[in-house]
Amino acid sequence: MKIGVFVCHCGSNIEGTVDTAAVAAAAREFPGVAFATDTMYTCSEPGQEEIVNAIKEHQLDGVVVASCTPRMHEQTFRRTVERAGLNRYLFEMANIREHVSWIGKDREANTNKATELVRMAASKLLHNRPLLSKQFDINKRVLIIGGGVAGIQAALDCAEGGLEVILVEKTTTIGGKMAKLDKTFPTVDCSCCILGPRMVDVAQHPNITLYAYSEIEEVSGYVGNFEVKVKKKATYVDWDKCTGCGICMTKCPSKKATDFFNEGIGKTTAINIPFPQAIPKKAKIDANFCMKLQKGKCGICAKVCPSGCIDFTQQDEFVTEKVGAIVAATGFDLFDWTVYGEYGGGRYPDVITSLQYERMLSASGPTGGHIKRPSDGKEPKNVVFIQCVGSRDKSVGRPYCTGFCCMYTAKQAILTKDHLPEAQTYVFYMDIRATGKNYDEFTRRAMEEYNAKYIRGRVSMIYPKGDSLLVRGADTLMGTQVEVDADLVVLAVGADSSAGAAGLAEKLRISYDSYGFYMEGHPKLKPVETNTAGVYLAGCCQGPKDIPSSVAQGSAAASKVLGLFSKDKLASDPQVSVVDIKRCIGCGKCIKTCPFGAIKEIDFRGMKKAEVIETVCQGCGICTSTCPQGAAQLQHFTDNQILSEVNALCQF
Amino acid sequence: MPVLKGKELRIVGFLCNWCSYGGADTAGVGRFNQPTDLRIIRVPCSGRIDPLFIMKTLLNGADGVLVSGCHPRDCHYAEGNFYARRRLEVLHRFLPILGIEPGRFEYTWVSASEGQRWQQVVTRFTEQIHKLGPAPKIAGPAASETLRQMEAAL
Amino acid sequence: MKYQQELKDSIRKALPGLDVVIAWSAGYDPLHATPHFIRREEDIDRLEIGPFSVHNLATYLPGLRGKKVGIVVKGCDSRSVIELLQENLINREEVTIFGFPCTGVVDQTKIRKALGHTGKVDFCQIASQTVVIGLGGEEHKLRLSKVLADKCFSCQYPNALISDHFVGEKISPSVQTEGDDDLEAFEKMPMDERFAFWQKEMDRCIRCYACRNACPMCVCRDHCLAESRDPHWLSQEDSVRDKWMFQLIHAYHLAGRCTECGECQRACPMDIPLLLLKKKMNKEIKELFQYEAGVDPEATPPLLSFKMEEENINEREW
Amino acid sequence: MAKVQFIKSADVKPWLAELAKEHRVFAPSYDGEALLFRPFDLEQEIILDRAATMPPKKTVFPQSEKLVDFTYSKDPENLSRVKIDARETLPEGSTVVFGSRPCDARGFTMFDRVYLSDKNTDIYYQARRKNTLFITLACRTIENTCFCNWVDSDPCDPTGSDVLAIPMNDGYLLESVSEQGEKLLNSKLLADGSSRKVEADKICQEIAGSINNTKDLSQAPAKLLAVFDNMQFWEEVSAKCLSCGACTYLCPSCYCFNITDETNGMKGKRLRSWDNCMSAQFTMEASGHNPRPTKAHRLKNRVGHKFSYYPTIHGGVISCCGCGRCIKSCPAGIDIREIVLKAIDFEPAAVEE
Amino acid sequence: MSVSLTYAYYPGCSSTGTSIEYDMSSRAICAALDITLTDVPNWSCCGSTPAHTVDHTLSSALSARNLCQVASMGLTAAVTPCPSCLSNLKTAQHRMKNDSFREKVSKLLDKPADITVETKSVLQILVEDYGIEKIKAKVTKPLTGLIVAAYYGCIMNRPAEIMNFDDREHPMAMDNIMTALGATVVPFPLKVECCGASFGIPRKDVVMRLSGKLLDTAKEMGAMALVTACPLCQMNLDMRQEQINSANGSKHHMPIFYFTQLMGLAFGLSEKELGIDKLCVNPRSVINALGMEGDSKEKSQ
Repeated sequence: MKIGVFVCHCGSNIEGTVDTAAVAAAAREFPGVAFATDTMYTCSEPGQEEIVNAIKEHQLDGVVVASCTPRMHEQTFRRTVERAGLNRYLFEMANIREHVSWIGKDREANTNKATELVRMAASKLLHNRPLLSKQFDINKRVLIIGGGVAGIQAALDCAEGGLEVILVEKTTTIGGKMAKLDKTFPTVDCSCCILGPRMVDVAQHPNITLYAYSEIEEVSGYVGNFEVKVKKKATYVDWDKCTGCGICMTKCPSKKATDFFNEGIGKTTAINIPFPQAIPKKAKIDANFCMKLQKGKCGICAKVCPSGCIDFTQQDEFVTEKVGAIVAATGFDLFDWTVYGEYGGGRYPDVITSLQYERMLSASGPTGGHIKRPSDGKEPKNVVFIQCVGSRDKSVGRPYCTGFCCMYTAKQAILTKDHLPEAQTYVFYMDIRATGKNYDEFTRRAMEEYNAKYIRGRVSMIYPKGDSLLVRGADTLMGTQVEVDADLVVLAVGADSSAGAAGLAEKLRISYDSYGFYMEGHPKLKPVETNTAGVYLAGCCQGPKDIPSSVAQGSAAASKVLGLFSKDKLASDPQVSVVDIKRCIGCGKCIKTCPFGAIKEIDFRGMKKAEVIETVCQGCGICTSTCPQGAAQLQHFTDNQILSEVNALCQF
Repeated sequence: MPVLKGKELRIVGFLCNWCSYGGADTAGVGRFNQPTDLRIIRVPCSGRIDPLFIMKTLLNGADGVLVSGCHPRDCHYAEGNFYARRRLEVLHRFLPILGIEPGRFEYTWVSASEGQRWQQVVTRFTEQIHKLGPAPKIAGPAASETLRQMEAAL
Repeated sequence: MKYQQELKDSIRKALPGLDVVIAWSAGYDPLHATPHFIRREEDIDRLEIGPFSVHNLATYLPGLRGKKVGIVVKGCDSRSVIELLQENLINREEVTIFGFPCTGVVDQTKIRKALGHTGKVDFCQIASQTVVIGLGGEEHKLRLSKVLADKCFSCQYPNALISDHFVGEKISPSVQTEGDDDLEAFEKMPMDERFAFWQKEMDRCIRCYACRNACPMCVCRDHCLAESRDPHWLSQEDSVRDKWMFQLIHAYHLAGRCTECGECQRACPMDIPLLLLKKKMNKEIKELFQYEAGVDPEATPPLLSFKMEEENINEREW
Repeated sequence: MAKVQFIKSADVKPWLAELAKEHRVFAPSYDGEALLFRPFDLEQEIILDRAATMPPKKTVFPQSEKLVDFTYSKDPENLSRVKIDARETLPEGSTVVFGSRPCDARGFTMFDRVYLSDKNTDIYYQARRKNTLFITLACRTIENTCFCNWVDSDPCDPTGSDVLAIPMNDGYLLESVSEQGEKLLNSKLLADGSSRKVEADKICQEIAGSINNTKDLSQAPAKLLAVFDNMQFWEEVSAKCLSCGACTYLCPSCYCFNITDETNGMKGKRLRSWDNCMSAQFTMEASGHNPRPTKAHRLKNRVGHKFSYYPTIHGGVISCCGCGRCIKSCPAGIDIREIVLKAIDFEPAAVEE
Repeated sequence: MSVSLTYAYYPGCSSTGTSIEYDMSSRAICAALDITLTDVPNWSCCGSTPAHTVDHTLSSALSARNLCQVASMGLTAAVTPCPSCLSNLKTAQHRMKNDSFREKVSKLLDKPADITVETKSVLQILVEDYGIEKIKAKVTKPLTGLIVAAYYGCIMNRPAEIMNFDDREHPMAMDNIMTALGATVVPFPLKVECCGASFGIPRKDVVMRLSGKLLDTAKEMGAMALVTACPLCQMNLDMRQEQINSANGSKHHMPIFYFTQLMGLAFGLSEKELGIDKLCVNPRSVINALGMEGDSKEKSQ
């Protein structure tokens, strides 16, 4: 093999602490190396041209680039060598930036280390073989998990693009958090009025199949050919017959059911449609509160239902859908703020969350749009908003900024004044983060036109004092302690990853950060992809974000899916395992350990042998490390390839 | 290729591509200074790391071997690190019978976001290996070695 | 051996339906037995079982797939049969298992050590707990317990765990503790001495691979990594590194599969204490996974499975 | 006329120490539980009353030896132009093996006919062979596995040795066999032994009388050829074979080898290492085809080669020296004598009436 | 199943003086509950106020000395009534997790510092090891009608990662005990606020303000008495109550009990052995209201 080695300066990123010329000079002495040089920016257009030219001029049949991490540019350079007529797998990278120049300052040690990394790469390359991918068919249907605004946007865009969409929503209605909001910032227009029509579009779109009150049970397969098992949870109402008339709700005698949609502000009936604009507008029985299901007595809803759709015997149902791509848009949940003992830990009824306040502000909410104290129903005079509850707070394990609380707090301060012109609002804040279009202007308006008193500091304690609550905090600008008598305290509670996010991630085989937010493929360049091909992200499941960003990401995910499906066939990754049929003794250990069921037993001239199903194999290599005689070999990471790296490093 | 005399020991890392290699990248992006001894071999998954690679590396004279994969339940391939955990734990407990300090081999889990953790792991492991010093080396080919010694004596 | 005749009768009855029955017969001198392949009626008479029936005959089973094979097993051998069944390397319906209660087998190395050498043994009589050996005209008396294999002292399975025909009365596991625990003693040695120990021991390895070929669980046989170039794990050099590495490959590939039958060490013409490595591996496997190989044909070896939460693996403090 | 000297038992080690000043000296001593020819060491006990686990084969034919060192070097002007510099690594220095048995020493004569023939000379073998001297000890104890008398030898056979030592009650009578051997017998520790020659001859006769009955193997070459195609015969005799290499590697007359190259970076070496015909790889062809696919084929080759094919082309000399190690060390207790006799006695089933 | 609980008992300096009633009542109720307290032999200061502000190593060494004493008793757990002592013992243990720090301490002690002993407060063993249910079962004279506010002070639960007991902002341990005794517990929002602590000497005004607020709030919440678990808190609220009244113009007459005293009363122990007479603000009216007329001996006094 004739290897070309290109050692990148990356401007001064590498050259600053690595003598790249010395690395290239040392590389010339390595086996197989026929050409070695250092270049300023290997990934740039001229840098890539240099590789192409060198391949042609020196008849190179393998290339090593020593530069940044392969997670950054491996694909780039593979395409480069392909342009020059080489197979893309006859290429190796040595990571001398992230793993060398950026983490050490000793130029001698760095140069030595970089040289060894190049030596390892070249040694491995000597064992590389050209690999060719196979083509396979795609199932051009997409599964979208989560019917919040991001999922709705992704579903509509995909459906408009002509794809069949399966939309799975955990609760009985789509709309997500946005449907619960009264108004949106910074335009203060009605949340439900802008979201409602999109929800109706989902219901009516011929390309969209909606499974509400359903969850993902199991995911198997691979990009282009996923198989998804969906659990349709029992609602005890036959939705094919339910017309959403709501008569059952008016007659249901069990009126103490938890009102999830209204965030527990008020109660609802055991059989219930969460809100008038719900999509689908279907009733569901909350089994925990239904007298019939709990005690076997009642059944009034069944008697009054004009379409006879009540079915107390209904069971969970499973459907299997075949799709080619999956978009996760599972949103967020509010942080459990009751860990803040100093704010009463949930003991004071007049300390509520921002989302509860939204429901209170909403004309369709439980108070009919009137601001009333939960404790006594009185209108509050002094309303205190506390920001960063469960955001930017290491002590509760949430060091990140949720990002949208500053804005909705300003909005709520404004709305408070709209509802109760006599009221005085106070906002305890750490910093104002208003970085969107028209955002800062909006917070200014809250302060200047709506006279919200912004106090920079955290609240250390809330405690009841007579009829009201005493809010004690610091005013860090004044350098004093402040105490405010509050009638109502609204906590701007930060966003947490959605409950169950981790479980779903495991099913989807995607990774998540320590808070449960899904990891994107690359923080800059692959914001909606995941590291699992064919699985994309939209909305807050990837990290807290406001409505426009969620919508944008929904569209972005849809465009990724449409792009993926624009081809008729996909190429399989040839980095799969291959069984050497001569060496295989048919013991089946690989079959037993493969997480993907990608290895099957075959009969070869009367002998049992293992065979890899290329399109199912994901290239993890567990079979290779399991096979005792080394018959199963993961291509591009064979025993000999890894051993050659070991030997390049350690043979004293 | 020799280690930098007096400065470095030979430490080899086997890292899964998805989490730990990314974590090492993240450490690089964060400019988290680390000792320079470690040489990283990238593999797709910790499940790909046959414990025999580690034995081979140690027998070839490495002073330390560090393996890192995704945190349990976070494996890109769902189960790879679960297999790895069992196999590597067995190896870790087996090494002392060979007269190899178990501390010359450690395995851990570092995610792609844990740059700082990676820095700590590398620093701590490198310190641990330096504390242990160079690994005992196996003498060369047996018979010929004996002969060579005898020739030298003659 | 008490039940020898009963066993012969049992085999005689079954032989017509079998291609071959593997047992033992007398070996080249009074101190040795040898595997005995019974194909014809007249072969049965030469069958002998007793303290020299050391060979684990299960080793031959995978090579005889497709044939109807009878096999006589000691308790320990039966664990290898179970392990092979578990790994689908033999078919249960092709194998007829003859079990008998085993009271222990001798360790030739121990006899040799006790007598200096055993080149010219004229006769050997074993009566209850005494072994009388005639050597070059002289008579030597040895306590049986001094020459029994180590594995027999701690044997928990003296009766075949699986059998189609069992002759004689089942006996209970021995509770003797006379065998010395070499592993425990070894683990008290300082690290550098252990390292030096293996260098010295492995130095005399001649790479004959008797250890591997005698091992019933070394099922790769002709495709072993030891002689392969792709993958190329070992060179053919006579170096401790390569020879030792092979033993590590062997030990690791047996992790959770080894039944400690000791054939590796017995087969080694250079008397390298190879079983020590396997004992250590088994000890750790047992501690980690409460697993013992060759007991349950339905079990999965621990390294081919996992639990999301491992009870005994503390997440590394790293 | 051969030189005859006598050495007292107590003087053996000092004498070897003297020899060790000029030669590498190997003598049998224990390594673990194995009795091996190990570099002589005054501290180490030398064991002479029993046969060694392994013959001194490695001294002339190492388990693996480096044939060639090679280095690649590149033309700095054109890196794809690579030069290979290869260097033969011939062994140097002389060796004395003390305490080998007549069968051990005689084993090398089987090598000689192959590696030092008129047609071919193996320079590596030659270099060691001519510089390795054997002080061979006649056997006083005949073991159960011994059968040197079957293969035209005896416990006092000096063939292949340089000095023959006859064990006496108080020491050893040392008789030079070769000229080189004679030179070893000049130490002051030795006394003239001619007076004890008669006594020694008597001992030799006694030994010869105590040996097991001999068998006539003259029919073996032809009889083994006769059963060549009888696979059932070979399958039955090889049934218990485990296909390991213990028999061949411990055999003083097995001389097969394999050659492999090992490269690391720009340097490499060519190795010659023992190979054995019991292994499936032995005749494995690059295509994957194996002309000796089963252990029956392979054992047939081992027995056939020693007792039929080799004698056929080497004037009837059986390529087995009767040391019996293959019997003693076989993990499955295969007895090569039994197989040869079985072949000789084999009567093909009558085909016609 | 009943397992007898045995602890090394570390009284702390104040137990021999200002808070002797806390010590007495703690011993009394533990005896009543079959909890064995064995005094740490030859115990010394925990390294509190004087030492821990000037020298961490010295302060820790003082604590470590006592912990070594505990270890030498062959016991694995030590208990102290005083949260300040506990805080010092635990802080020392926390610091000694650092090897080099521990070496320094060991050097001062001339022997290796113990790191195995577990340290807990009396309150903690009662709720965690003994159990509320079992306490409830021991009540013979329920405190029905008594309305109390439970005041924990600022260091009983904090810093949470060192003290590792109950909720750092809203502890309930004493509340639960009081409820179990039959008393009514009012929500007391300032239960972990500072009483002013050692400022009683250099900055009395601070104590007047902070402790005054505690008394004000307790009264406002409807409490008849405050119950505490800390000698210093108790002292500020009880001994200085008149000073607070005169400084703030308030007219509090609020008994400040140790929770152990109330437990003792509910278990039917004598006021004498609980040191009720050692309290500054006379609790007589409150106790009388419970229908407990007090010890006959005391009556005659």
